[in-house]
Amino acid sequence: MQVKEYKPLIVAFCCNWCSYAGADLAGNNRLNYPADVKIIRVPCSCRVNPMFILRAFQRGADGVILCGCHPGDCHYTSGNYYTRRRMAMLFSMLDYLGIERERTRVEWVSAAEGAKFAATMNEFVEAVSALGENKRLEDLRCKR
Amino acid sequence: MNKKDLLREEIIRRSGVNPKKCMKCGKCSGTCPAYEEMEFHPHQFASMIDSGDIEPLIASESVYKCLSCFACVERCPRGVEPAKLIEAVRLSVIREKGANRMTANDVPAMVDEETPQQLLVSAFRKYTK
Amino acid sequence: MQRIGVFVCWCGSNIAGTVDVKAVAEALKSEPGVVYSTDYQYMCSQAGQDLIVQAVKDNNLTGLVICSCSPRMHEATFRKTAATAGLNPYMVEIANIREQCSWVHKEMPIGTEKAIILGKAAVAKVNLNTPLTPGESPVTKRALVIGGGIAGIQTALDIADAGFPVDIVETKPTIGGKMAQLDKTFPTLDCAACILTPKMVDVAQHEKIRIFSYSEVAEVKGFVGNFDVTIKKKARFVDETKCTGCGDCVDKCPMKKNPNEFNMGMDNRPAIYIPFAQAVPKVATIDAGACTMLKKGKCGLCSKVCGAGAIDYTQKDEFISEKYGAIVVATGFNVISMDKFDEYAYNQSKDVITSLEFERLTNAAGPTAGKLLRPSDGKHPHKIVFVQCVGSRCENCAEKGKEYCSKICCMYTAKHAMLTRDKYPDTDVTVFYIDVRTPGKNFDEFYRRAVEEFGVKYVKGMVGKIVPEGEVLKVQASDLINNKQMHIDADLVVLAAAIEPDKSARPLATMLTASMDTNDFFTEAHPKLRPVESPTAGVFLSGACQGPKDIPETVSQAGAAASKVIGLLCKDKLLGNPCIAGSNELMCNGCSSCERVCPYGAITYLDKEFRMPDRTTKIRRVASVNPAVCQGCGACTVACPSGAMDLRGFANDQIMAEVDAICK
Amino acid sequence: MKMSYFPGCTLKNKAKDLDEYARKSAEVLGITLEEIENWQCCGGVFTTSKDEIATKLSSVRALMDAKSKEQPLVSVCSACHNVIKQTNHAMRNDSEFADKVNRYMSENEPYNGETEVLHYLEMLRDKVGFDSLKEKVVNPLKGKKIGAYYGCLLLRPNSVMAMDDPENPTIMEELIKAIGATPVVYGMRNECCGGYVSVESPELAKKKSDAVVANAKAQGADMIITACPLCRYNLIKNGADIPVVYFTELLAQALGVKEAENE
Repeated sequence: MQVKEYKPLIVAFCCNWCSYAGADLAGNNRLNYPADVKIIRVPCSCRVNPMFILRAFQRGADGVILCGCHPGDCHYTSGNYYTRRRMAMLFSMLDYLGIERERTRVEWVSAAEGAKFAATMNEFVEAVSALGENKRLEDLRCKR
Repeated sequence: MNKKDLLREEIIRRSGVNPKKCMKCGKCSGTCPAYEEMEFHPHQFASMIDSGDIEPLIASESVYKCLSCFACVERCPRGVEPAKLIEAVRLSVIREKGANRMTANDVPAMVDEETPQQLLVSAFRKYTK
Repeated sequence: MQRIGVFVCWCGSNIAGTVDVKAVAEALKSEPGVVYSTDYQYMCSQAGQDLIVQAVKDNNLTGLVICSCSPRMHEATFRKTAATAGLNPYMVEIANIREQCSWVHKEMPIGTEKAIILGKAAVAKVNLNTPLTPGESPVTKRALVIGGGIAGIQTALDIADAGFPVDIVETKPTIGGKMAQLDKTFPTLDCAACILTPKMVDVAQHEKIRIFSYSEVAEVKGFVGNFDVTIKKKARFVDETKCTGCGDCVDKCPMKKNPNEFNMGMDNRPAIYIPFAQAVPKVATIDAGACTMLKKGKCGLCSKVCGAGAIDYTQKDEFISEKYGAIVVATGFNVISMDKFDEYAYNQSKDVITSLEFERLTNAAGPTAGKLLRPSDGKHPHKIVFVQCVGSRCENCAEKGKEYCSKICCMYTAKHAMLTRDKYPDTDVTVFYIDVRTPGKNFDEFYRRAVEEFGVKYVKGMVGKIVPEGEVLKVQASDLINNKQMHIDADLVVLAAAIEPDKSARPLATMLTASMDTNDFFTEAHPKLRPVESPTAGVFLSGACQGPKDIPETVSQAGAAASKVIGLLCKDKLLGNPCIAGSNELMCNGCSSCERVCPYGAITYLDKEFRMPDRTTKIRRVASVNPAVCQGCGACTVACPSGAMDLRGFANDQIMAEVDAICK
Repeated sequence: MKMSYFPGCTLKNKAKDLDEYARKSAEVLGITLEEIENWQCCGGVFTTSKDEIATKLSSVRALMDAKSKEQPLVSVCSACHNVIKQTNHAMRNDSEFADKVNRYMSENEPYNGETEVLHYLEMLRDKVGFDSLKEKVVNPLKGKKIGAYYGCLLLRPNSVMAMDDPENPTIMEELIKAIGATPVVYGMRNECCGGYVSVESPELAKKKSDAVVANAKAQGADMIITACPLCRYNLIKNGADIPVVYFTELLAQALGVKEAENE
């Protein structure tokens, strides 16, 4: 039997103005991070409905990271403050459900922080890999 | 943590004052009524405690000159409360064994016909442990 | 069902080096909706774009997925390509397989696998794309400037010079603001009136500018390009169109003992008054609280002496409605109250004054005709102490002072000290400072001149207590450099009081849905890149309402605000961003959650009539998004508990489809 | 109306007048001051140090006593008032301190600063009202120019004492007006008299006291009133050449309870 190396599945939501640009900068500078990270572009981190994160877990994602502008730098002035509050609530709910705290994360990455983006992704993938597969929230009916 | 840092921590904890908030404007020393009698002045207490340079303060008579009138506390634009720092240093001194500034034997010399009890009580609280 | 074309770009070897582009094109062929898939060396080149246009025509494509570089790079390019091919530009999605794939991964199999997944996500999204059209709204080609100080004056002149009509609303009887009260201006020492009053005259004579003096903004409705504003013209009991400003009424008025606001209350004015000689408009105003005719119906002298018949005791507040395309806030600042700083004895002695009062004392048009005399006894002061940072940089005294640096005090104090020493060399001048902050062109040189050439004594330290005793002010202060306490018997003490935004700013901000910081300064749309715009579209900021500023800074910001306004008013129509929120009225339960989180005030609630299944009608309260105001952040979509609110271009089902595609 | 009353050590000894006139005047104004039983000395100064518990317990006992009677706690002496109010503030706002104290006291019900602490002057202003006080004045002190001397204990720290504007207080000036005299505002009225340092360095205390008296006189006062026995002692001992009296004495005089005493 062939043992397949475990590769976590990571969904990253990035706001268009800071973090998505930060991810682009990481690319421009050829800063490597694992291919397990797949980025979804949203206008603002506050566009991310906690439902999207739950959906990702349900569909088998092992980790979800949400990146936005630094507090005070939001393109829409206050969007990331909403994000911070909403995610604090979601995290406590995930905690309650027994989903490891390390599987979800909010990070502030500016358009100038390509290096931070890459470092954050490396670190996050490592942390999620250490936890192994997400089985608690995965809906096996969705598995193909 | 070395002894110097420990003392600094102790003073900060006891006084409840964060000397880092000081912006070095000198208003405390501008308002202090006991300034002329003090070797180290209120703004120096804030600055020296912050840098951990506390031994000279302990060795100084300045801690006994503070009137605890709280003018510096009231007027500090940054809420640093220098009088509380001075009190914390004074307690470091008088809490040492045998370091009471005043004893009951000193009382008769201090009292006159009109001396209010309040004076003796306050002085004892300030100068003895 | 969409007919999707997938176009995989090599970007030379940039993508093709670590991604097997042919394999990607091949893999995406079998995705739902994909009817055509190809790869090409440079998709953004003319040849590449032609290839796309041709493919759309040949295959009747309805949606495009471009697997290429970042959408931040070429999304606009490919949207134009789509438009050329006759598609809606918003039927294009980009899969970023360069910056976020080929450039960050080294091995071909890994890069290829990820590129395919990113492509699948884009395909899944395009399947749900709908054509979007940006909304259009007309622009009313008129601007409103709120506040008639130097900031408002400059903005109004610049806008009017570009040919657009401008209205200035000023709450005082005259425009001119704080600058009109100043004597000289740093660092060049030209007289404020000499440079300001010509501008005031320009405003008065400009055919494109209307001045609503003694007026306030009462109501603001509408949005960028289409503001409906109600202006309250307060009754001044003088007909502006008749008054010639001759001043006969002012001379005859018997009620002479009212504190003169223009001179900071240091002398008196009659109940009917013209604030100062160069006032614009030069029209008298009756102070209703002081006039016996208005209070008791007795007197009427001003009416009798007025040759123009301009006095009208029956005048009422008047409300004027006008439409504007843009609004500029220029409400300025005031000095804070010194009531809570009585260690400096401001309330105990007339000889402790603020710097603004000092300006009036040295101004030739002021209460002492420019002679520096003590307010208490009219004697010439020989020892003057200046205290800096009074109420500025206060951390623990929110109810007393301000946490910020007021920015202008260091320079005007240096100016006051220098001018005093220049005019009265026998005067001893001491300035107590915490820091001297002089970042500005020729500012530090100016301060050093005050010290080195004019002999102003600068002491690093702070005044702790001032005690008036007899004729002198006993000043007790610290000298930190010499480590001593100073005792000065001063004749006059000048306090550099902190400045704060005008009190009218907060209610105005509420009317405009413009945001403010905790100090009531207006917030800019971006602190670096959009410093003269408010986050609320169509509202611009000029002068000290946005933060403490000196005159040169205020004038440059005023000009910048004007250029932004001109840029807006030049347009006949505003094209919006089509990726905005929209509410499904059938699902909306009228809870207001979205309204509360919207940073732009773009959401309002309407009572709308709905037909029910049983053929009755019912009125329900539903959310309505103003497309001209919404910026498309999506905060409302998450706040909405019923899922009625969605964001076009980033819809719930589109993002979920991407999530699903990635997690497959 | 009944209120709990904490006289303090000095009022029972050197400042008996302060005590007596205070009680009698209060009676005239419809307030009975009930002395706390077995009160203990406040300690004279409030130790700001966070690790001092024992020195604050006497105040806590008095405060608890007043709480059990559901009465405000009134004191006249500035020092007592300062210590009690600061202790009460700490009991209310410093949970760590309150917790330690409550464990030590081991009463059934913990004390968390519920008692209202009033200085006699605050009682006059907020419970009696200077207007109604004025109506009770039978012997207005016309023509007297009086400088109110606040010192430091009455006003500072304002975040705790919250009695008046600490830099421009008016409460004693209002009292002076109410009893028919003319208040003299002078800058030194909220500066220190030298306090307890008069045992450590009498010269310093003399300088401070002299400056206060000189300033009051220069601004036109022919009399100084105070609420603090130590202030009064320092001013007089250092040679004040105008009368320095307790405010309650003048109050009693104006209300006619002092004369009755003399006759």
